Amino acid sequence: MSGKKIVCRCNDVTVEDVEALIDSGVTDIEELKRLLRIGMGPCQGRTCIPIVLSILARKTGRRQEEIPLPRARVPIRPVRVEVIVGGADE
Amino acid sequence: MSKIAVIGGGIIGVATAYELAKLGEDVILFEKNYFGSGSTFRCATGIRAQFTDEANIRLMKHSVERWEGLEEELGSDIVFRQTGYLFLATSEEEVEAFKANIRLQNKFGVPTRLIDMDEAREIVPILNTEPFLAGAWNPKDGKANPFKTLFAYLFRARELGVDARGHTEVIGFERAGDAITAVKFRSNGKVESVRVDAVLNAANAWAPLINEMAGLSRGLVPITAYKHQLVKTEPLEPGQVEPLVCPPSWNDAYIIQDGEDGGIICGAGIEHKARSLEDYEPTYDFLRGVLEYAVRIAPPLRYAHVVRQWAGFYAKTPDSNPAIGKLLENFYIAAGFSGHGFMMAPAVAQAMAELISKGRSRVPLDWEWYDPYRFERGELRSSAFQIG
Amino acid sequence: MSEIPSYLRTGYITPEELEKFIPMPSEERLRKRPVAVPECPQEIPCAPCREICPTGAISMPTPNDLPIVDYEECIGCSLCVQICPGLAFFMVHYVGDKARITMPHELLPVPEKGEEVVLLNRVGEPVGKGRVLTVVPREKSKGDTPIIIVEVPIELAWDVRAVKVVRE
Amino acid sequence: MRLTEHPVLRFERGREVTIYFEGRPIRAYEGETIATALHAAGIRVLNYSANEKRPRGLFCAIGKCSSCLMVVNGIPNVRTCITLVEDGMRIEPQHGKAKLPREAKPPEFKEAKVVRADIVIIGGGPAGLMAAIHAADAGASVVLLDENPMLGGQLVKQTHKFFGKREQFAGVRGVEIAKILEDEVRKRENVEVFLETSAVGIFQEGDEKLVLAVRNNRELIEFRGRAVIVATGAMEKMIPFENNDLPGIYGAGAIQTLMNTYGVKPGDKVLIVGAGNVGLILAYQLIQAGVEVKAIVEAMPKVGGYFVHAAKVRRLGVPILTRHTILRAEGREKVERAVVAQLDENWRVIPGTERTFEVDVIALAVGLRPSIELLHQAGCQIRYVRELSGHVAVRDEWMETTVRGIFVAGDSAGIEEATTAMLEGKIAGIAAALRLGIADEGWLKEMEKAQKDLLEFRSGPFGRHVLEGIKKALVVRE
Repeated sequence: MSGKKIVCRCNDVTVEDVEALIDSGVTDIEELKRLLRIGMGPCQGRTCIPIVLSILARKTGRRQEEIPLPRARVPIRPVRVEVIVGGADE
Repeated sequence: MSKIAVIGGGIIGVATAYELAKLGEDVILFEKNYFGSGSTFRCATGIRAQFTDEANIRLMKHSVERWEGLEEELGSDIVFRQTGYLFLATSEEEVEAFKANIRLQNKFGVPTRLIDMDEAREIVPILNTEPFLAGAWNPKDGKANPFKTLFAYLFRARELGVDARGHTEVIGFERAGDAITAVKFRSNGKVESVRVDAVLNAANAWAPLINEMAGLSRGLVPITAYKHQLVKTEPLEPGQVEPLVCPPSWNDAYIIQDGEDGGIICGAGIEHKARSLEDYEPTYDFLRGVLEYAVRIAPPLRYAHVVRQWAGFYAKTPDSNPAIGKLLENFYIAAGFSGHGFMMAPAVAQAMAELISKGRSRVPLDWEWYDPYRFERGELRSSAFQIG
Repeated sequence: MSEIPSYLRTGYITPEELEKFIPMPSEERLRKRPVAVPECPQEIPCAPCREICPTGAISMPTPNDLPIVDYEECIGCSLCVQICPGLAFFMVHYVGDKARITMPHELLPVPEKGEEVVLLNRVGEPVGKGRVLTVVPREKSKGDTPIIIVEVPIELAWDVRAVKVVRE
Repeated sequence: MRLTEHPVLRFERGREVTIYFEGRPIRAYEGETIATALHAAGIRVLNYSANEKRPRGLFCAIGKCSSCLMVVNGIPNVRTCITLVEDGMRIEPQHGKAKLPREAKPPEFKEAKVVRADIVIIGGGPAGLMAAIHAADAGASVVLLDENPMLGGQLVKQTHKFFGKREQFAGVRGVEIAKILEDEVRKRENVEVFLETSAVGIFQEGDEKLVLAVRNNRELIEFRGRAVIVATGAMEKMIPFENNDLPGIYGAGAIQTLMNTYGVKPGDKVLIVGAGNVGLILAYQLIQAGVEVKAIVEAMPKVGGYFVHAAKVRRLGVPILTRHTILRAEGREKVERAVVAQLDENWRVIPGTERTFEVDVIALAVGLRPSIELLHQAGCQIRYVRELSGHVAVRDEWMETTVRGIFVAGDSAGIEEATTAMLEGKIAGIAAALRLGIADEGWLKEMEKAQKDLLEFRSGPFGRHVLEGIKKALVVRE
C-alpha cells in the first residue's frame, strides 16, 4: 500500500491532489469542491472539507475566517429513497 | 482586435469568451460570484437533440457535434458520454406524438427511433417496463460533467489570453448613443472601469439587471427565475441508468446517472418561482415528489441513499426559448436558456462569437427564432420542451 | 517557549514544582495525622473538594482558583480524595519509618487489604513494593471512586502516586 | 475481545444471535451494531474504497464518515456502524461502488407521520436534555430527538467524573449524569422522546419549522414546531498523514463507543495522537479496559488538556511525547505499526528522530469541531471562530441564531465541555419558551442565573479563551 495522505475517503482524494489543483490556479473552495468532488460523496464533506479549508488557507495565505464554508445540503445525512417516499416497511 | 466584455461566468459566458479569443479578440470576462455558480454547476448534465421544433433540433444537432470534439479541442477530460436520452410513453396518444417528433428529428439528421420496452430494459437494466408502452431513443444524446467542462473552457480561454475575473461584479456601463463604451465593475470593494468595443450579456437569470444597466427596460427580455431542483444519490457503479430516462407525462420526471461518480440524479417539473435571485432553498415537496416518480421509473432506486438536494434556476422566457442576438449597436445577449444553456453552450458560444467578431455565423442558429426583440413584438415561439 | 512549565511539557509534576503552587505540610504535621495534598497546579473550573470538605479547610475563592489546604484545619477524612474528579488529591501520613499514602484507584483489580502491591511513581516507574492497609470500595466511597491507603518507605512518600496489583 | 469486567461500567448484552460474514457464522448480541460484532470477531476490513480500492474499516462509529459501508442482505452501502445486528443477517464487504439489485417492487408512496410540539430539540446530549427539561418546566410542549439508541450523547461513554460545581454535577461520572438527566426528562409529561431518529433537514413552512427526520432508518417523520433547538454536538477532526485511512485508525469517539458502549476492546496496543482532554481521557479509559497505551503524541509543545488528566495516565506509565507528530501508519490491510517523529520549533520533522511503535490501533484525538450541518442547511449565518474550534452559528445571548426561532446549544455552538453544554442548553430551553410567549417573566431570572454560572465557569484561563471566541460569534440584535 502506498503512503497516500487521504483527505477525502469517499473519492480517495489526497493532499497532493488538492495542492496540485490550488497550484493550477483554482483557489475558490466552491470550485475546488466540484473539481475534486470533495464533500460530494456519501460522507457529505464531514471529514474532508475542514482539511481542504486548512490546506487552502495555508497555500494562499488567507485566513480561514475569509473562506466561506460550502453550504450544507438536505438531507444532512444519507437517507434511503424508500424511506423518503414512505414505503420502507413493505 | 477589439476589446470585448463578457458578463457572466457560466458555461455560455466562459465558452463564448473562449470562442472570441480563438478568433483573436481581446476578452475580459466578469463573474460576480465563483465560476459556474449561477445555473451551470447546478444543472442535470444532460445533452440532447431530441427537441420538437426545427430551430432547436438543428441548433442541438450542431451542438452535439461540437460536444463530440470538445474533449480533444480543449485538451482535457470533460466526461462527455453519448449514453442517450430515452423518453417513455405512457399512452397510445403519446406514442403517436413520439412518432411525429421522431420524423421531424430524423428529417434533420438526428437518429432518434422508437423502441419497445424489451430494448429499453437492455439499455436501462433497472427500468420498470410495466407502465410504459414505448420509448423514443436517441443514442447520440448524452451528458457531460458541468464542472470539468466549464473549467476546460476556462483554462483554455485563459491560455488564449482571456482576462477572466471571478468575484467581480459589473455595476454599470458608459453609453454613447446606441453603443456601450465602458464597463464599470467592482472587486474586493474596489471599483474600476474598462473601455470596450462590445459587450455580451450572458448573465442568464441576472440578464434583465444587466440590460437595465445598459439603459434597456428589464421587461424587454423578460426572464424569470424559476427554481428547479435536483436530488442525487450516493455514488453507484456505472451502467445502471446511463441515459437520461424520462416519461414526459409524469410531470417531466427524469433520472440519469452522473457520468463521473455514478450517482443518480433525479429531476422533475415541480417548479417554484424564485423569491429572489438568492433563493436557492430546496423545498420539501420536491424531495418527496421527485423520488415518488423516480422509484416508479426504476424501482431498485429505493435502496439507494439520497445524499443531497439542491436548487438552481431555469432562467425562463415566456416561450422557454433563449434570447440570442443583438440588443444595441455593440451590446449582445445570450440568456434566458430556460434550462438548456449547458447543452447548447458549444453551439451558441461559437455562433455568438462569430456574430460579435465577424457580424455573421456559419452555425445553423436560427437568429429569427431566438430574436431577443420577439417578446416586445409579441411573437412567442412554440414552447421548447424543458428537460435536463 | 521558556514560559511553558515543565509539568505541561511532560505531563507530570515534580515535588519541587508542586511547591511553587502550594506549601508543603511540615514534618510535624505529617506525623500528627493524614493530611490532604492536592496536586492541582492549573486554574480549572472545579470546586467539589472545597464543597465537600467538612471543616472548610480548602480555600478556593472561585472555582477557577487553585485549592489551598489549610493543613491545620484538615482532619484527614479523605473525602477530597474520594470526590476529586481529576484524581489529583492524595493524603500523606508519616508513621515511624513508613509513610501512608491515600490515593484513588479506579482500575481492576482493586487490591485487597494486606495485599502487597508494586509502587509506581508519577511517571509510572516501579519504585518498590508496599502493603495496602485500607481499601474503601467504590460503593462506600463518597465520590464513586475506590480509594486505598498504601504503606510505603518514608523516603518514597513524595514519589509514589499509584500502585500496580500483580497477581498470578 | 469482549470485555467482561470493568472498574466503572457494567455491560448488559442482549440475546445472542448469529450473523454471517462472507458465509462464516459470527456471534453477536441484539442491540449492538454490525461493525461492533465484526470488530469483536477480529474483522477490521469492511470494504474497499470506491476508486483506489483501498481497504477501509470503521472510523467514526456514529454513521458520519461512511468508512464502514457494507453489503447487508444484498443491499449495498449500509452504514454498519449504526445498523443493529439481526439474527441471520448476511454481510459481505463492499468492493468499490455499489450496484443496485436489478429487481425491486416500487414502494408505495405514504404520507409521513407528523409530530407537533412547541419546541423541537435535536440532540439528546447534555445540552439537548437540559434544554428539554427547562423548556418543559417553562410550560412548552417539547419533542426531543436523538439518533442514538440511548439518551445522553457523549455522556454515556464518559467514565470519568466531571469538573465544575456540585450543583452542576461535578464529581459525578458522565455515565451517571446521563442517567440523572434522562430520568428528569422521562418524568415530564410534556416531553416526548424519539430515539434512533436522525434529523436530516430543517425547512421553513409558513410560520412553522419542519424538522424532517428518519427513525430507525425506516420511517420518515415530520416534526413540526414553532422553535427548534439544535444541540447536535461535535464531530471529530481528521488529520492527513501517510495511510491515514488504514483500518485500525479510529477516531477517539469510535473507540469510546466500541469500548464503553458495547464493551468491545478496540485492540491490544494503542498509540494516541493528541494530548487534549479527549486524548488524555481516552488513554485512561483504555487502561481501564485493560488495553495497553504505548504513547500519546502531541504536536504542540505542551499538554493541551487539563494537567490532572495527563498526570493520571502518566503515573500509570504512559509516555506523553509533546512536540511529536505521527508520520505514517504501516501495515498490509490494517495497522501494524505507527511511525512518529519529533518536531522542531517551526513544526518541521527533525530528521533522525523517527520512532516506530508496534500497535494495532491508532487513535486520533486531534480535536473536535461543531456539528453545524443542520444550522448551515437551515440558513443560519455561519462564521469560523478559531477559539470555538471551527465554524459556528452566529447567535445572540439567548442562543438564538440569525434565523428567528432556531436556537443552538452545547458543542454544536462551539467546542467546550459537558458542563457548559448543560448551562447553554438550559439557556436555550428557557429562551425558546420565552420567545414563543409560553414562559412567564420569572423564567428570565432563571436564564440570567444560568448565564451568570456560565460566566463564572468560563472565568479561568481555559474559559477566557472560549469567551474571546463567543464574542466573535455574537450578533447584536436591536
